[in-house]
Amino acid sequence: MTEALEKAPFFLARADAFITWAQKNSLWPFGSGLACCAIEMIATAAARFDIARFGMELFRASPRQADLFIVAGTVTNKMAPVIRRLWDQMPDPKWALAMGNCAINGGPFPTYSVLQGVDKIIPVDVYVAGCPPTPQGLIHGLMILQEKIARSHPTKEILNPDARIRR
Amino acid sequence: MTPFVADVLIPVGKVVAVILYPMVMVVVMIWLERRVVALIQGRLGPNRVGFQGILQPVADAIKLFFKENIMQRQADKLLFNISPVLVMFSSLLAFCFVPLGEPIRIGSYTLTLWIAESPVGLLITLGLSSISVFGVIFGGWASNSKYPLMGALRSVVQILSYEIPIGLTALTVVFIARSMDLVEIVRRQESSGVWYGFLMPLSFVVFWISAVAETNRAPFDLPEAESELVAGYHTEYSGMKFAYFYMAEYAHMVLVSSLVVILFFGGWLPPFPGVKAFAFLHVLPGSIWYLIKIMFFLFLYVWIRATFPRYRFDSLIRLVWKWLIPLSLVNFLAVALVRYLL
Amino acid sequence: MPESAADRPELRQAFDALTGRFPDGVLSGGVEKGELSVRVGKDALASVLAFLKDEQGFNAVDDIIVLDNIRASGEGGKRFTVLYQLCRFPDFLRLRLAVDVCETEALDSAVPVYRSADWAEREAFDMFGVRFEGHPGLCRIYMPDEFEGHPLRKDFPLGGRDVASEAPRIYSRESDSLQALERQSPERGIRHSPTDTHPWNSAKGIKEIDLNMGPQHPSTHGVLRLKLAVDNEVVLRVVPVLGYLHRGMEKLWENLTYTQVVPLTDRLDYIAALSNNLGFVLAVETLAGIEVPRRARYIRVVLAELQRLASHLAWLGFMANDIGAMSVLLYSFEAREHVLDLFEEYCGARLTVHGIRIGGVPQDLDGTLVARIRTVLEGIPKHLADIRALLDENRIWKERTVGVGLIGAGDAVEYGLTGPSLRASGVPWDIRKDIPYSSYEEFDFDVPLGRNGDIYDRYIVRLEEIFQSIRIVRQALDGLPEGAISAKVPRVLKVPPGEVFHTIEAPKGVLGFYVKSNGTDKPERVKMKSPSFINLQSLEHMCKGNLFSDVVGILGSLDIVLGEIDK
Amino acid sequence: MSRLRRFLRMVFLLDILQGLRVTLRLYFSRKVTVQYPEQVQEPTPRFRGILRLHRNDQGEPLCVACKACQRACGTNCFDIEGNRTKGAKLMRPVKFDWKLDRCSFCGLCVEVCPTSAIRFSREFRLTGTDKEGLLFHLSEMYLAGESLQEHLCAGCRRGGG
Repeated sequence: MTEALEKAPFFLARADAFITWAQKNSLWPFGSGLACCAIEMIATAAARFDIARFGMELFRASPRQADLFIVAGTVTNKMAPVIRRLWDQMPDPKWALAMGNCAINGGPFPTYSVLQGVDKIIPVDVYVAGCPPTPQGLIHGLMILQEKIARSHPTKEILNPDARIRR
Repeated sequence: MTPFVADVLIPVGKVVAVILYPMVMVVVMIWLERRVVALIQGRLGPNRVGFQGILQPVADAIKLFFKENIMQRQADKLLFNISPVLVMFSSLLAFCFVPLGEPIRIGSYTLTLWIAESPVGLLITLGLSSISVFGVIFGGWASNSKYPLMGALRSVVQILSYEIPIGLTALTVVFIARSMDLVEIVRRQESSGVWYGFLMPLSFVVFWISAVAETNRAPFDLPEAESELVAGYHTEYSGMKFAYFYMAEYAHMVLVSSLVVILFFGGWLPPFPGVKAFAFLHVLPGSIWYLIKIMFFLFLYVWIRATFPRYRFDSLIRLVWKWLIPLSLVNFLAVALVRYLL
Repeated sequence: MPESAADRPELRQAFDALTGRFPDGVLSGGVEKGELSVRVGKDALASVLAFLKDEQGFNAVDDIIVLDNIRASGEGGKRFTVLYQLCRFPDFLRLRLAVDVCETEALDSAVPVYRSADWAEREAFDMFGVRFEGHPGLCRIYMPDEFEGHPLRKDFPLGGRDVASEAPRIYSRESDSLQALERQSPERGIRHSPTDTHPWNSAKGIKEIDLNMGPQHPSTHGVLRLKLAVDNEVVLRVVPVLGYLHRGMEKLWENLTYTQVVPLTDRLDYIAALSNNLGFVLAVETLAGIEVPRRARYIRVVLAELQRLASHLAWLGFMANDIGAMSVLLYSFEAREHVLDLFEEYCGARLTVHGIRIGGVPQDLDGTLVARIRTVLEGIPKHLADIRALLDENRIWKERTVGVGLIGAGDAVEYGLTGPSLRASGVPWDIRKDIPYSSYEEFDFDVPLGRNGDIYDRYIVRLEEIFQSIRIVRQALDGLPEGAISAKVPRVLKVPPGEVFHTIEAPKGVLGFYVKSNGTDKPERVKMKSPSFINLQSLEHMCKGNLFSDVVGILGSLDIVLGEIDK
Repeated sequence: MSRLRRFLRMVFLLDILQGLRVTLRLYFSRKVTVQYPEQVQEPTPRFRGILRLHRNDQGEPLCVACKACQRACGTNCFDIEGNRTKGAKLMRPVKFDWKLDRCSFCGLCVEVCPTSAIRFSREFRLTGTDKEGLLFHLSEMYLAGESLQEHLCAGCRRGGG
């Protein structure tokens, strides 16, 4: 069955387009605010910038229902295991966005307690730089993530579960 | 009309309709809610997917369908799996007894837009809709996690308490209409010329408040209060099972709105059934009027949600036991007395 | 710049009383930069503190600051100096008590005398390893338990000891400060203790359950973790666990020049970034003796009050959202957005503004910007009117807030509460009025007060403060003096040796900066007294016996920001 | 009187109706949303976006590699080396590494620059799909607009996903 399907690239491409269309238009972010960037993340959801237009306003409080982990702020060494655990609790397919310089690389805090880059503990798809990024900058980042999702091949992951491990 | 059409095609069609109708309404309702809440808050809401974002709920559903289903190791597998089904099932089943619109006359044949017209339709509908609380408590308990458990406990206490005023106020309608048949209740409102909501405003207000509470909607959304219990009883649910809970909540709202319209606002009757001057309102078919009224109450749900803070648990219970139940009892006695005297 | 308080006779009186009572305990003392600092012996500390509180009326410990003298003291001296920054209300007399202590010695805890010293002592222990005897639960407050070393000691490297290895050190989940807390003092940790039996427990055999709120929870305002013991919905105990956002700011500051520290203070209380700038800059200016031009002082007032406006609006939104009024969050953020536009116009950033420099302000307020500020100020009351119509009289809002989270005036002072939360309890303490800085004495404004000290009062007080801020900004814009916007400050600012503790009224409460200079361009030690940190200590007092839902509301009403709690 | 009014308020749900009236009015009021990709809220002239190096009107680089910015920076964003070629009047940078992911956008470097070579641009779109794009070398410090986006988000066009 799997082989037969893989020989039908046209069908798979249609299915990919269909699934990614749904996925990119319904990215429910995980409402996890760590520091300064969280305030700008909320401002992005507020009336002026309104990410609800992209269907992203459903900030889920439970990681089980979220698709997108916006790491908004400084990740400390004490918080790192929590972040990792929350990421593990999210169901596949899932995406991570490192918002702000602290999350990307420790930002202005090269200190004993700050994790120098959240990509050391979770795989990050998109890095949005800034300190903090402006709401429009964040929306730009989210759209780049949408483009990235549109280029992905979910059927491959469904047919071949090993592909998921790559993520 | 051939017997095949009458005995096979039409019933099958009705069954399909009864499953499709709530689904379509749920999709519309989710979109409506997100748009209306956004507009109330001065923003736009989903407007990118499809015309004005109408396909947003569809995208959500497809995405949830392709999400991983996480089953925790400590969860009670059976209960964890059946509870979303139970919640969804009870909402959908109740629609069998709720008319979807006015009977349509095709020649000599009358197509009734309900599966079963039961003499105790009201009772069955109320009973079925409250089965969903089992799904909620099973789900909360089976998750084996503290926040879902607290959400489930809250939900049980809340739904059990609010069943009482719902029953008592529904009974006043039954008194006046002398029937528990939902179709019959509408017919009585037609013949008496006045909708029961205007005849018994207190009944309507109490019923509506209790109904909002029973559907776990703001300001009574304690079982899934996001700022307190993370996501309440469905905190641990993901993927399609979560979608079941999510959709069942909206289906329940559609059901309750239909019930309110049937019991208190004349079902598919156009407004002012007795007044000649408003006869032009009859141009629209009854089913459209029915839909308009349901939509109004669904809008009211959203409107209330966007306006008020959330009740606290003790004041929620105080509200029902110290205000709503005494009020509905007094109301019940008054209606019974009037009915007896007339 | 505060008016010179150097000649206040009360300072002399307090010092004389102290030396008269403890001729042996008091080693030295004197008045410097308007502050009385007294060095006492280690053994006399407890009795001196008790004397100061009971007989001299010093009713609050603002902060406990530890200095590491490893470089200065050499062989003979003691390694640490612990400073107790005391304050006397209502005449706002400041006293700094200094005690020298060796690495091996332990000090007497101040907690039996000053309850608000609890967390400050834990912080001193965590950061320096100074031990306090008699503290009810001395354990690390920021760092995880298995963390080795005490980061603020001078011999601890900035990047940490294991910085060489690229792999992050991930601490195990099971062991955290809380367990240490339980080990050391069972009655403070989350354990069922027979003396504290709720009637429900015995009657129905229901055991209380532990509930973890955070560090990831929608309404802990960041990464605060509350460990709750609940009986059904009734909260029996609350233990806040901090440190999930501890970024090592104070260590970092010691490695930066004074100018470079200013932008990093933005990241403390990130909702009111500019107030942090102001607090630090004023402390440095006091120490360096820089006279700020009057126009700059006025512009600072305009900016600081706009920031207060933005902060209170954000608070209002978060608070209402916690209680479930989701639209209010959006409405208040819409209003806040206009204020942020002003900041972007003024200095180019919305949130982390870096809007104040040492010696003055970076930009001038020109006519167009003044006009824009006025327009925005016109609009804010309209937004607030909508919010008030939604909340003020609403029965659900009142049920959730009136009489919930009560704290009386006495308790509030005892716990060291400051800012709007304190004024909601009816205590009229506002640094802007009492120890005016940056020309606040030239403005006419009221200090709104509450009566009962519940959530509703805190809500009303903050709303009223928004209107007072608008008043102050208008006055400052009307009376904007001509002149330079910055004093002459050398590019490499070297501050003469000395120490200062300067406080301002930030939106969250009294924000203090202790700066000690060693004559170079980098501070020897900067310690921040953050209002949220002290205010949060009173959480358990307010929450006990309330319902679980109220914890969310009370936490929201305190207006905490994790950035300045954890530093 | 006020008690009676309060009682009536409560019985007739007047506070509830008042709230509903406010939200209904706002439902029909003007919406403030800026629809980002199509409409852009332009950053203000002083906006602190990404740092850019500038050239003078003759196309000569303004930077003289004095390292003032490197000294002023509190977060170690810069790594600059200069070199004076024989006979040249001014020093020129031969290495100018700038780490976007360390920058705190405080503006201290801009304030100290003697030749106004380094300035804030108004670019707020700073997204990349890998960290490589967040490190800038000398030549890349002059990029702007679309070519800047291409540098930042090199992985975006590369496919994959």
